Amino acid sequence: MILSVRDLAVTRGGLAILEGVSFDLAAGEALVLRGPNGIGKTTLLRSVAGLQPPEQGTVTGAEDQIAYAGHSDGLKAMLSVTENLRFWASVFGLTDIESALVAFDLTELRSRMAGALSAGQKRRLGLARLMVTGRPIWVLDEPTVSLDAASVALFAEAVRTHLQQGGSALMATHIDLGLEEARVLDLTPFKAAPRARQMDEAFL
Amino acid sequence: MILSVRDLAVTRGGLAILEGVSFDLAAGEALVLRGPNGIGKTTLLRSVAGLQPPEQGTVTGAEDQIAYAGHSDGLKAMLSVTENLRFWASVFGLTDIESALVAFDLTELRSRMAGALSAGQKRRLGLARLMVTGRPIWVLDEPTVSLDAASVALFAEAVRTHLQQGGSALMATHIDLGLEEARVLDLTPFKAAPRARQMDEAFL
Amino acid sequence: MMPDLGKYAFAVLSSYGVTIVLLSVIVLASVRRARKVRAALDEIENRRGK
Amino acid sequence: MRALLIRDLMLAIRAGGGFGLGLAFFLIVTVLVPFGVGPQTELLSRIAPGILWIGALLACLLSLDRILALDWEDGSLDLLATAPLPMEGIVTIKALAHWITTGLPLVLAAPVLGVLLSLPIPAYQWVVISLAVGTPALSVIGTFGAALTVGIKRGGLLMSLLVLPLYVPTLIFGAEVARRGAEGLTVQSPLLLLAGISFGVMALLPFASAAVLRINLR
Amino acid sequence: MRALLIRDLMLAIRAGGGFGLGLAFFLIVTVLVPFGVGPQTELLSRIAPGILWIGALLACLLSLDRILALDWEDGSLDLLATAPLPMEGIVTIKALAHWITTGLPLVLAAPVLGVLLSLPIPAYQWVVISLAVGTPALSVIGTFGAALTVGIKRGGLLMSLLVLPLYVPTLIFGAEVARRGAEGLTVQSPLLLLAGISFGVMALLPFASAAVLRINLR
Amino acid sequence: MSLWEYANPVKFIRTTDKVLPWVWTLAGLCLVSGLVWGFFFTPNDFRQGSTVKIIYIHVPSALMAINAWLMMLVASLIWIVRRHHVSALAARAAAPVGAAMTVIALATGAFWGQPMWGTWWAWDPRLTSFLILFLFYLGYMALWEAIEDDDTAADLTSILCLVGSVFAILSRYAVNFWNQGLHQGATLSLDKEENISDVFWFPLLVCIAGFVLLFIALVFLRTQTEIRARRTRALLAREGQA
Ligand code: HEM
Ligand SMILES: Nc1ncnc2c1ncn2[C@@H]1O[C@H](COP(=O)(O)OP(=O)(O)OP(=O)(O)O)[C@@H](O)[C@H]1O
Ligand SMILES: Nc1ncnc2c1ncn2[C@@H]1O[C@H](COP(=O)(O)OP(=O)(O)OP(=O)(O)O)[C@@H](O)[C@H]1O
Ligand SMILES: [Mg+2]
Ligand SMILES: [Mg+2]
Repeated sequence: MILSVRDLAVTRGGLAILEGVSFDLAAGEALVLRGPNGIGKTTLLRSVAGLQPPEQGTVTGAEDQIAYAGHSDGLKAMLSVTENLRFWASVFGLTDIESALVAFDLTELRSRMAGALSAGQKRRLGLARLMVTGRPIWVLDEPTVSLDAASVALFAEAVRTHLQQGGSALMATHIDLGLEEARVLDLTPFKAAPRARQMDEAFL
Repeated sequence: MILSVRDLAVTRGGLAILEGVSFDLAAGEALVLRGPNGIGKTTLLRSVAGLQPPEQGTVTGAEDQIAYAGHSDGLKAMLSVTENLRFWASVFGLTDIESALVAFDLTELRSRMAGALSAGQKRRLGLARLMVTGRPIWVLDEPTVSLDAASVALFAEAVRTHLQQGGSALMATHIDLGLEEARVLDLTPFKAAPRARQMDEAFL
Repeated sequence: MMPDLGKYAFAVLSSYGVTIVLLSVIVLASVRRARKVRAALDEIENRRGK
Repeated sequence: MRALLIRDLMLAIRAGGGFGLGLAFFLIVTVLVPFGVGPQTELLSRIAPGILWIGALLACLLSLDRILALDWEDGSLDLLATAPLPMEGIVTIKALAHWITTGLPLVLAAPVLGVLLSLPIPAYQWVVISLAVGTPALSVIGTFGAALTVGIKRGGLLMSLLVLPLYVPTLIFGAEVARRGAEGLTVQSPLLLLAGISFGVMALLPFASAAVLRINLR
Repeated sequence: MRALLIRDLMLAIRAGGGFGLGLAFFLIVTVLVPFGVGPQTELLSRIAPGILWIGALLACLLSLDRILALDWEDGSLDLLATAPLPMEGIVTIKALAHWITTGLPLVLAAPVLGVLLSLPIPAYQWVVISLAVGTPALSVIGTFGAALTVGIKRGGLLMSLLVLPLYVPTLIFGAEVARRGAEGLTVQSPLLLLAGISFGVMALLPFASAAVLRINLR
Repeated sequence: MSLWEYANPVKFIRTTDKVLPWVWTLAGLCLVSGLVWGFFFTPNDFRQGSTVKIIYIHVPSALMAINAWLMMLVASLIWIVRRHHVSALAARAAAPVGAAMTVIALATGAFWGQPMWGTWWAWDPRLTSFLILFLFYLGYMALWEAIEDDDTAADLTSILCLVGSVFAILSRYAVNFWNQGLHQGATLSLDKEENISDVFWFPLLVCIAGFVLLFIALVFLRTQTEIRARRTRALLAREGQA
């Protein structure tokens, strides 16, 4: 199980953002994307997750392998913590949510409505969702935003377990994730030269 | 100009969260609130900003002195960066937005719609808003979420300037703000013993 | 010159009036936008040419 | 205050919603009615004044949740509450912005849509006058409803239910003016009552709305 | 798929919106009509079948933006798109959930509200039958509109504008069935046509909706 | 040489630039002569009086309103199947023209209806389906405006155009079923025997030609404009602005 990205170029709002990005992600490996605000981490991750077609280049091995977690958590304020988790579990055909609750220390909050959680608790719930997807590749956009030190450690622990089970993780962040073993890829060199998108080239 | 909080107790969703919180904030001073997720930082800040009446205790010196920035930025996706800022400036009776744009490195993005900014760029705009309020006390809830290192430095710089001009700042955060000189207050010891709210006591 | 429109003058004249106005509006709007866009494009192409 | 008004108008035009929404909805209702009740001119012209009023009222009702809910969701309302504006001013401006973006276009569009419903000729002027006098009341009452339900998760529904009974008097007198106008009867007394409601509501309700909003924000 | 349906139903009931909203709006329209057009029984019973249909249609129209917009805003739609569900399935389930929470209650409520409008006795059964056959088409067409406008800032307005003309055939045949029923005429041919529209739309439109949603998500 | 070459934007602009002056001139000539002929030099109808003169604008605009939508449908299909940018842009360019034609047909119809039927508006099948067509135009244009990304907008509007066309036909049928007509039948159809006399017929033909030519000219011009706007954006993007 290898995710391999070759010569990827992505656009946003009609502008080229990144180009020539290539990397591989083997089983058991974690890769952290870094780069200043607005360099295009979110856009790249969305392309890898298949939410946005890349302008150029290829992403192989991603099809139906990816669990994506973006800036927003996809939680329903009026469903309880367990109901939120259980829904996502059954979408992915799984049933066990206990281990995810335990891993992110949500057992005490289990019957609380998601709307009544604090910022960090919401985030923990959003991350717990990853564990009930059963997908091998986690694609995470700033996963530890709003988390305190203890929760960051929980997160790091969860990622490590996932890696040991043969999963892999691709993450964008600005802050420490507590994962020293992760490879780091700085996106700054891949900033696209100003140019039009391919689809506009007919007009040049 | 001193903000002084005495024996404050706050509630959320009918439960006591924090109690016995007291601190002073002098001109030129910065105070950082810390504590694990869900301890009640957001709730405390909202009480100080006057958005939520405290259950007990007093907040003095806050009336019309506070610029508040919470978890969400109060930006309108369909207004441009300058339009968003200019609106808040004129609400507070000011007109100059240039220095705020410069301080948070938004000059290049000035005519972009706020909805088309990246997460960190949105956050910068949310923080730039503080500078156009002209208010002396900044009350900030996790201000550096999603910011890269350079932007955190910009933020620290802006806070420092604000302090030098006699302002003060009260901030909640889990991560480094780049402000070594700030006093830190850990909220963990103030966690309220499980009890009902005062107003519920009549029923006990 | 003017034909005798009888009691229907209002209907006929306003029909022609509305039509002429609307056609002129759409034509003028199209032409004006064409000019503006063309000018903008020319400016960029010339700047690039230099 | 002016800044707030300008921003709200700008948002209404740019982000859609406000400006077009009410008008579009008004159009939708009037166009659908003939499909529903059938194309007979005589029937249509009998119900036309009432339908126009109901259409205008529904259009107002629907655009209410934009008055405050959007500002609540993105946190602007918290910030506005800590800004140096009196809450009464904020709700008045919000109601004014709502009227300009919803009520006024409705008044102007009513005669055109009247054609589709074969509104009787003498009724045109009275429909317009009654709407012009009545829609400000709808906006102000609506702002009160929006303030009551801001921040509540099932806000939209609850608001419609709360506002509906408050709208009834305005609707009754407004439609009465239009209907009497259509039949060539004297309209003086319902028109006076309608104006009375409008002014009374404009003078008093903003205080209630501001109080309610303050409670809701904490 | 079942999980999605159950979640949507649960949300509709709990977060209000879906479930109550349509019904409340239906109620509002029917209650307002007598205030607007006046209380004469004979007039009301003539327009009753049409008004019931229009009320049902508006109630559907209004609840449409909950079908997809909420899931878009909080990021659930992105996550669903990466989940192992076919997009056609997602939109079908969404339409089904919308029908269960909006269309079905409307069908059940129509006879009760018919009383308020003095609906003629023979019309009751036909109003219910025509709504039962027609509302699924409204939900499916509405899902197409919602998919078309998801993520657009001025979505709500645009969606109403886009969906309205698509609703016209359903409304015409549906109201025709109800009206003929009220007059005791034969209803066979409009009813067959209505059923034809419903089935055609259910069979074909989900593909268009899924295609459109995929385009919008990228 | 295939027809598809004209789907290249540059080629399209070059070709239409050559043709456009001619089309404009012809359109102007036909329109002016047709309308002047119709307005000044035709007799009044014995039944309808001078209102027959309205036919010279009402019928051509009604024809073009429908044909514009057909053209958009074809262009949308071409975009979906072959992904030629020019055809998507041509569809976009045609919509406002079609909408204007619809408004003209509606307005002249209303002015005509007042003396003839004693009412500005009646829920006659043909009138009603025209109103629905107008709503389709509005929705289509609004959708184009609302979406920022050009190709996404092209994709979505094409699908809307396809679905809309099906529903437009359905509506037409539904409306016919729903209400009996008040409006004229098809007097122009060739297979029927002549039921409109030559005095009215010839100026009408000239006017129809004028409207068709005007439509072509406008669509060419507006498509060029869209292409240029798109090119401007592409160039700006290449320089890293916008
Ligand atoms: C708002 C009102 C009206 C609308 C929307 C309208 C619309 C149309 C349409 C769509 C056509 C058909 C073009 C075609 O299919 O070939 C047409 C043709 C025509 N209309 Fe109207 N019409 C209106 C009112 C009137 C009135 C009041 C009259 C005269 C009494 C009239 C006389 C005609 C005639 C003579 C034709 C040509 C019929 C043919 O040869 O096909 N229209 N109109
Ligand atoms: N609609 C748009 N039009 C133009 N530019 C856009 C649009 N949307 C986003 N951008 C730009 O695209 C760039 C990439 O955004 P993206 O969200 O991928 O950045 P990011 O690396 O995730 O940043 P952050 O760390 O702040 O989250 C940003 O510079 C942003 O301003
Ligand atoms: N409606 C509610 N009912 C019950 N408890 C609630 C409700 N809303 C919030 N809480 C709880 O109140 C506590 C305080 O929340 P608050 O948002 O102030 O925390 P915080 O310190 O800001 O956390 P974070 O660092 O995660 O942002 C949390 O434990 C939260 O779960
Ligand atoms: Mg990002
Ligand atoms: Mg918090």
